Amino acid sequence: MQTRMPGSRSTLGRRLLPVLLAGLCGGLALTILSLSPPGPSSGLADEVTAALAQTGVTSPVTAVLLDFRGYDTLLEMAVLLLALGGVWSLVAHLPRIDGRPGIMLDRLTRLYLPLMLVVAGYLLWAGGTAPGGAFQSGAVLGAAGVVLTLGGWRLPPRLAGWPLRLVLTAGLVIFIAVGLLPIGFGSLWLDYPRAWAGGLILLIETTASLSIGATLAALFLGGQPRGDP
Amino acid sequence: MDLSGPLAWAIDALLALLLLWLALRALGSPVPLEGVIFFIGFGLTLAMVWVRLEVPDIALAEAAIGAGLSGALLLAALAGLRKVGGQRDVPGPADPGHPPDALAKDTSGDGRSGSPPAAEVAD
Amino acid sequence: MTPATLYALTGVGLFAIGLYAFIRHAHLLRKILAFNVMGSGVFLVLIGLARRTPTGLTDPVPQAMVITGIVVAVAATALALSLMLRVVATIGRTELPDDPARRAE
Amino acid sequence: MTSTLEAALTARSDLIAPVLAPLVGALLSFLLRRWAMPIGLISIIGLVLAVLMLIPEALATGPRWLAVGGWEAPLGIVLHADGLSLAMLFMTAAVGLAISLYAAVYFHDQPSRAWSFWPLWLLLLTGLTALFLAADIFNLYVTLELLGRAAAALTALAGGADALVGAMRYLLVSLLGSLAYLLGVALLYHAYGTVDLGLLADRIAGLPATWAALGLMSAGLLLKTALFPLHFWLPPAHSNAPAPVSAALSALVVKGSFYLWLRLWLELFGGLGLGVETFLGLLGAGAVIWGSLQALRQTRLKLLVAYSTVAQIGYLFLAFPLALGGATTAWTGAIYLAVSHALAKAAMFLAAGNLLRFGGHDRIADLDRVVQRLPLSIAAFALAGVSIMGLPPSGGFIGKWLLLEAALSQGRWGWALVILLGGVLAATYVFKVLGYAFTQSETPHRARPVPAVMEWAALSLAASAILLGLIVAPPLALLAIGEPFAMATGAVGP
Repeated sequence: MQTRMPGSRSTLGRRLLPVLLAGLCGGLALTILSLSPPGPSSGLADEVTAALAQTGVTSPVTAVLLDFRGYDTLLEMAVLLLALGGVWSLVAHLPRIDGRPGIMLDRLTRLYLPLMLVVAGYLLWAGGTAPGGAFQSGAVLGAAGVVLTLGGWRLPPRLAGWPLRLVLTAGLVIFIAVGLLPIGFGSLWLDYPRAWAGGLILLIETTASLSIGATLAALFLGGQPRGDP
Repeated sequence: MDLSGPLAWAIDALLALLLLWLALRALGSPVPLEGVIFFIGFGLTLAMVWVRLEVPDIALAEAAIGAGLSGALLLAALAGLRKVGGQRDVPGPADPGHPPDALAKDTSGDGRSGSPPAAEVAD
Repeated sequence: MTPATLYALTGVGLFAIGLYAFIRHAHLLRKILAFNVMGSGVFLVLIGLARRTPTGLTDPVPQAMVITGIVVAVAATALALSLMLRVVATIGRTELPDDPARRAE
Repeated sequence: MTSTLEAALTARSDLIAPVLAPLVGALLSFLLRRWAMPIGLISIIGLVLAVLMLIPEALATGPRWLAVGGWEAPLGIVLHADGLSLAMLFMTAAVGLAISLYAAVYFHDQPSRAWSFWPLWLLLLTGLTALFLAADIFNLYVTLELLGRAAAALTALAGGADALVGAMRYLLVSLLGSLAYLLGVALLYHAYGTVDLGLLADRIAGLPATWAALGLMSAGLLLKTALFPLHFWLPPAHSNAPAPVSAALSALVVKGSFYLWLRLWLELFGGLGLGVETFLGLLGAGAVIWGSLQALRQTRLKLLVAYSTVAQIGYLFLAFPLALGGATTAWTGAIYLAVSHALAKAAMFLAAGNLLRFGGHDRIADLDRVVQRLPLSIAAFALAGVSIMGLPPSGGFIGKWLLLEAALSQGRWGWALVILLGGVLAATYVFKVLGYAFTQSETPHRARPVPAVMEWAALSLAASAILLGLIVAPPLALLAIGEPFAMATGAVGP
């Protein structure tokens, strides 16, 4: 991998490409500048603030992620799971890369892991009112999983089968179940009952952050952990 | 944070230039490892830009994922490349290490290929 | 112009740099890096323009889009990287056989 | 929520059912992988029922909306089902059912591949149904991501060098297309303060952001639709994937990005008077001619069928210049053609998969009297060929007839000539295959038995393509729900 790429012959297309891209860049830059002064309709910040009281959370970003545009988030979580399904179908045929941790890494693992779990928990809890939330917390959990993996830790085989897959899918399953709940009460898909909205969103966020963290760590691990099917 | 003073302008201009420079280095480096390392730096700089733009939610996600996890993934993939034999990234006319059929096979589909996909035959 | 607009312009620059590298380089890992840089450029445009609100607060809708976007981008990176490893393990090189960028080299 | 009556009418969430049926199926088949196949079949039947239940009501009361979570646009996401969406959903459900039955047998003896196949395939269907129902350009981006990645991962499932290389290029192209589209979404959002299609349609104007978004989104989507000359990635990916995946890619996945482009055109860009219709039509004509000629040159059956897809995509873009004169027949023709092509092309790929399984290869010249050995598959190929050529009676004929009518009524002979020429070329490549199917070959086949389900799945799809040429009024009535094609033509006038 350390070899250098051979020098390239220049062709017409090769010479045209920078010109074309410079044109694209210039055009887009002018577009941005034309948008720069706030127009009559500059975003939805006011609408979000106005409707925030009805959502059960006070952080506008969390409200958008899980209430106003919760359906997007649900599908994005499906995209995340899909990537893992794709990776698992691909790497079954690859040589496994097993890590042998050094002492340094082992110590770091012991030091940082509890810290990361605390941070993940805090981010989740804070998400309702301040910056933080399911995705950030899940990201930290995923990073903790990566650190664990680098430290040589592997999921015990008896947990690597359906229990792992249960954790991976739990976020989506709970999200869909909570989304279907209002239909039973004559309301709409994903229209959480106002009285419970805060609690339901926290429930979705907790399972989502677990699932997101597990999925991200599993993506890093690559090959499917061996276990009973 | 004041986003309009001359000092703030200087910081922002510097960060923007740094971002562009790191991107150029990450993508321009012919050595993949170097590219990946510059890319991790790019992710960290981007997290700082998000802080400057006062979007802490994104800064958190970027630092954990954009720089941390992506970097780990890329480094692991580099290790994987060494393992599966991607060292031959300079195409040579004679390449004895691997079966030639995979390369001779016509994937562009202009009609010279006579062989069916391997897996379909296998099943 | 505000610093936020400056970052939006930087985003456009990153998109173009990434696109150039994506087309120009045949090495699959460099293509994947280029995709990530392009994605960051798009995110910068989304957020850079989101500060033009009357109150000065950043519009939360693009923020939500970018947060999910970052997670989805890392998933794409992981999928592309493992597909790349399979391709390299099978054909023995890090470029696609009929990549125009490779043909010209 | 103004009146209780309105609340009773809008508080119905069955519009989400076509998305949830495959999504829940995907989760369960991922979780309980031993039962992945039965779960997959149950959820595809659920999808078919969910779509069928939407249609009668829509025919009676018109298009449907659903404000997800009770949040109206611009804050929330709105789902929308008009005739165009329902036709596409129906196509997805019908073709998806046949492909699922085929795949159940195809992957039966390879459990590890079946475990991978079912969740990915059900997520692909989720992406498609969510795409056809969405009326929000950011939500459409998410569905596009779901669709593109599922398609690339499924292509790689075949595992050979060609398939992996095809899948890699497919994934890269798909990611690139999505990013270009997303940058367009970013510009439109910041220019007009909403990502809702309906609100954007009201607010859109000739701002620079509109032009930039149009350029980015059309580049991304036409790349994903594989419109000539951006089709380079399609033949290797479509021809090297496993047979059921090839069928899904050619029949359904390219239609997803085409539908999205058409929707954006009808709602946003078509009314701006850009004058790019002729350009799109010329690209379409190029695709028809070039794709057909390339198909003729192929020696492998699946590559021939894949190039035929390149040509058939071209037809869909001929509608853009033809609709310019205000004729909605051109759009109706294009959609009729798209649905017929989905049925016929899926049939062709499944039949080709049968031949490949039977003989161990798909070299056209070495097809050894397969007409006697696999009569049902050859019949499926021939019937599908009738629709692809555009001979009566077939859905392909009706679609081309509507396009021709639009061309001739405006005296635009050039486009009519392209439509006819494409039909002649299609006839040539279909008969080339059939000719070899009847003759003896020097190299005998391996002659591996092909399960009956796999033959009948192909044949029933082909028969449906023919049926679309016999039963014409109901599909046309379905397409007319909510007048999906009225906006662009209405806005073109002075």
